Amino acid sequence: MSSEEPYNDTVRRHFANPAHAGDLQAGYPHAVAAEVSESEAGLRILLSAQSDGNIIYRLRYRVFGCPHLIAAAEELCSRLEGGPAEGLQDVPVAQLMELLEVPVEKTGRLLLLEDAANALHEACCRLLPGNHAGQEKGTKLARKQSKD
Amino acid sequence: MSSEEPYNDTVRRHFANPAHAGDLQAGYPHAVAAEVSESEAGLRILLSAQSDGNIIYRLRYRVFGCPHLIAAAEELCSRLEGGPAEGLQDVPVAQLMELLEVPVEKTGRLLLLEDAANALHEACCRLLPGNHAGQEKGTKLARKQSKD
Amino acid sequence: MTPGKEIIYLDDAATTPVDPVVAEAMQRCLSGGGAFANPSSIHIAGRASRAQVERSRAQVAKLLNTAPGNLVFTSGATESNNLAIAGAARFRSHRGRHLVSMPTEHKAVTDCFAALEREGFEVTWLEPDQRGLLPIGDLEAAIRPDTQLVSIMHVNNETGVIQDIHQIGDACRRHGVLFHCDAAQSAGKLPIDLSALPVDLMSLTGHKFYGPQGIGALYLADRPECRIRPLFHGGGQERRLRPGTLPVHQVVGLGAAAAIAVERQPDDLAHAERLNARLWKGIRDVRGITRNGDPGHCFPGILNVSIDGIDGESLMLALEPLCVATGSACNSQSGEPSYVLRALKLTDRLAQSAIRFSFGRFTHESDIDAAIGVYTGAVDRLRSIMPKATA
Amino acid sequence: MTPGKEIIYLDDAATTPVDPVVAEAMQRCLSGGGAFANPSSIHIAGRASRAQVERSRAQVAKLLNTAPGNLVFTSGATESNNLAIAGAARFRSHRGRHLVSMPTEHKAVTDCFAALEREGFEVTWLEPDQRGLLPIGDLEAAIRPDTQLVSIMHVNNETGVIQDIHQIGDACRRHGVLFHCDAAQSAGKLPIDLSALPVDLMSLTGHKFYGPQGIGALYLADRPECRIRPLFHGGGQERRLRPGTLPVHQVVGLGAAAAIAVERQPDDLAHAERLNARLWKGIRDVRGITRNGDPGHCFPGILNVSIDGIDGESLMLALEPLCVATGSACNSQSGEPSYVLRALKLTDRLAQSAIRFSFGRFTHESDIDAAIGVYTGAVDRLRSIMPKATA
Ligand SMILES: Cc1ncc(COP(=O)(O)O)c(C=O)c1O
Ligand SMILES: Cc1ncc(COP(=O)(O)O)c(C=O)c1O
Repeated sequence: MSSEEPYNDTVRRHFANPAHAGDLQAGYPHAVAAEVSESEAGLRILLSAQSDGNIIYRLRYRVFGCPHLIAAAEELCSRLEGGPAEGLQDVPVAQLMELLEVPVEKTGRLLLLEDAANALHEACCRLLPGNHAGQEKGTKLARKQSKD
Repeated sequence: MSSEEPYNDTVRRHFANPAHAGDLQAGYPHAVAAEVSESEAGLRILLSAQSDGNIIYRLRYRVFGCPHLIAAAEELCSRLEGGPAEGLQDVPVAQLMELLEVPVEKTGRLLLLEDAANALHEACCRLLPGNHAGQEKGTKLARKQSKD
Repeated sequence: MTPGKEIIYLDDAATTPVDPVVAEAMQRCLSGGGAFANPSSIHIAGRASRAQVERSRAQVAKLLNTAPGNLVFTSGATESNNLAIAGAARFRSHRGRHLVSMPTEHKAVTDCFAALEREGFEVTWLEPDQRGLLPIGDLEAAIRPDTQLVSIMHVNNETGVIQDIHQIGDACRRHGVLFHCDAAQSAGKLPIDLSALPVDLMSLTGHKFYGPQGIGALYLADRPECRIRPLFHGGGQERRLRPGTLPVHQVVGLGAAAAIAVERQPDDLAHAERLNARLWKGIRDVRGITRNGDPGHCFPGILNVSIDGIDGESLMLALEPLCVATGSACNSQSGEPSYVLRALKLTDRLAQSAIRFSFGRFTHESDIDAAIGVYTGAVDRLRSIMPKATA
Repeated sequence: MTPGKEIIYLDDAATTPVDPVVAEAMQRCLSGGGAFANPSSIHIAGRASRAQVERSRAQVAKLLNTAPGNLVFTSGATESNNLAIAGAARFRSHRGRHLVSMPTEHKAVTDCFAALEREGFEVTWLEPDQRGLLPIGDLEAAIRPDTQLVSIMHVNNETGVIQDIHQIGDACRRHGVLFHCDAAQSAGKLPIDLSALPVDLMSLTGHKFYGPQGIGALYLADRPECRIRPLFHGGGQERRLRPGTLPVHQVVGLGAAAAIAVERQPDDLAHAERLNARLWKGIRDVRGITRNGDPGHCFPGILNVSIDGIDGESLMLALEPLCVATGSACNSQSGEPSYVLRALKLTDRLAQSAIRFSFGRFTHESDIDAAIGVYTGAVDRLRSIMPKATA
């Protein structure tokens, strides 16, 4: 791959086949969602999950943003789906940057993804037995706005 | 001919075939000669003729100079040979400039040729019956130095 | 290039393919026995090269209906623009240091003016109206007693907007101000008659009309006012305005491209009109699409569109193997929303989604049809990835 | 070209024929499916062009044993020289305005310095010794606290004299002064190892080593001192030092020429030495001939000779169809005796008769033999036309 290529093969593969793009909103039982946005570049990330608060059974994203951000969301979702909800608290930003060869000036975009994951984690926690919220309605949406 | 060509066909023809190059000095009866030179570009023109003072039977040149000057000398000699000696007084400088497409900055060179012809004419005149000089010796050499 | 993907090239405004006839003329120079000698050499081979150079100059002159002696060869429009603008400004600086241009010019113009500002010149930047056109009254109002030069492009490289350079030139002449026109996008593609146009300096470049990259020309009207300072020095080539060994194959390529353009310009233009209509018909129903630049005042070889709520960078990747531009090719690595589009009052959000389709002599209708398919498909695909409310 | 006359080309120092391998690489870019896209475009085709450009940069870097990032593409050595000299002088003008060079440099250097003198810089012109070499003591003596730049060429274009650029560079480094070297006549022909040479800026041009005309490069050492001001502005190409669409076929041609030179340079040099010896053997007995430039310090691809008492202009015509130069090809239209030869203490009369034979990779021994015949014949013929005492 020449250094002139703006996207490496992993980014291209995820972008061409965004298997986890979608959402699990209205109609899905045990679904939670979190959305973050950034106004300058107009970025938006919506993460949604089916979870019992401990395990993320299914994890989906929707992204308005560049190919690196889409690929990062895809990579994250495919890694965390089926695993413990705590994974959402530990987004491996540096590792994703390296894997996807994200230009440093886009670091903020991956931090936004981290924010979304953290927000989704909070929403998941509310699904735990001790937390009664979110049991009645299909989806809980956490919203966050960033400026970075 | 493209305007990029520095020499036109006549110049090239005369330069390639300088039929009148040579001299008629020592050994030729009724020979006279005139030489002019210019020190800056190192130009030299030597004209020599066999003449009775009225008719120029043979006319020769030697030139140290550029192709335009050589061609002008050739053209002049071929025109005047066989004609009256007065022709040497009437060098058609403007006509030669035009015929040979001589660049204006070389005008001085053709004027030098004119000087040589005039000097040769004077030498020819001395061959006339009234003028006893030049009958004994084969050649009379008129020298002139110019700076133009 | 990604193997297995056949590209669809709709980026003629960035650079056109080289006409095969041009390539062949160049190849003749480059191959054994061709005119390869230095055209400054006085020997036979040099004179043969010189004759080729002057033949090419006459071909370019014919394209613009001017005399060959009014043209100076350069390395392209970037250099021509700088030579004209900085050259005229510096030559005339003792008379005044005020200059006029527009922010929607190519970077080779705006950056040159910016450098002149650092040298102590003052530049008035005139905004276009919403159609992209220069309001002529604004120009007249901007010209002052110390104004020396106005520089306005002919066809905008991002939107295709065509300025009325005749009217602009008239205004400049009325006020005794030099007028430079960057015709990089129009030369060889729109009719230009310099014997009738009140233009003092005009830039063009070979690679925008099927000639080679790296060769262009600057026209200088045969008026005493049109004297300029060179950008660099050495050798006496090109009236001392542009020294350096003349690249014979490049000049020959430019001349050949001009000669072909003389013949084909009307047909090429009609072809571009047909392609433009076909493309717009194929994409105009995409939800949220808008056309940038007033179609009534645009060169038809360029179609610039935006879609509300689509990320431009992702769109570019989704469009592969379709080769188009986001904003100007010359800005395309900066990633910033196009200044030209913002000057047309587009929001940043719309501007960043802009795609410039551009096409010409060698574009087939099948390329347009393929592009329509790829573009509409890519928009759909991106919308399926985006949060619903955005799109 | 005069029909029917087969030219004998011995003017490689003016421009070399293009290597067929170079021409082919260029043709691939220019023909359908080649890398023709704008290397600044971010689409697939643009990236393919960019990859070619960077491959070429690496090829040129390898030729000079430096890093690709230290090279900027230009339109040739005239531009490289001006970019280096004016660029460095202007960038550093707040530190000092004194510059050093030689009158025997190429016009692209001397004219650039002359323009800087008009801008208020002061230039010390160092004379060569009788061999054409810069006395290093004179250089050291000329450097002052306010000296910013020294520019000395590697191989002289008229005589082939090779300066000791290692020694000159060492002196410059010792005094903390930038050193620019015009290597137009040596790059690709003599070994140059920039990893070992104390050179800050070096100019080269494709058409002197079997590459295309109209493309060159400037090397800038990776040192904080080597910052320069561009000659013109627009677009971000070439680290903003040289804007404008990169001409892909030209860059590819330059790269190919460099790659070939890496392989062939030693053989080419040995070949030139053989041709030089053969030519000199064939003409050295001509009455009044002298060799200009110390053979012990000359690039063998150039042989410059004078004959006392022969008119240079007539000699050039008499030599047709032999293509050689009188003085520098770049001076050849001025008709003035070469400054370079006068600096070697030749009289005007000797200088004006000078003929530069130059040759290289594509010169055959039969070309040399033919040239010997034409040259000796022409001298004889002119002598038969001249007044006897002159010759
Ligand atoms: C309007 C305009 N001006 C100038 C240029 C610069 O031309 P070049 O790349 O030939 O220097 C371009 C294209 O790049 C252009 O579109
Ligand atoms: C020593 C030297 N420097 C600079 C140049 C100028 O090179 P270019 O013609 O590529 O601008 C030449 C040849 O023309 C040269 O011989």
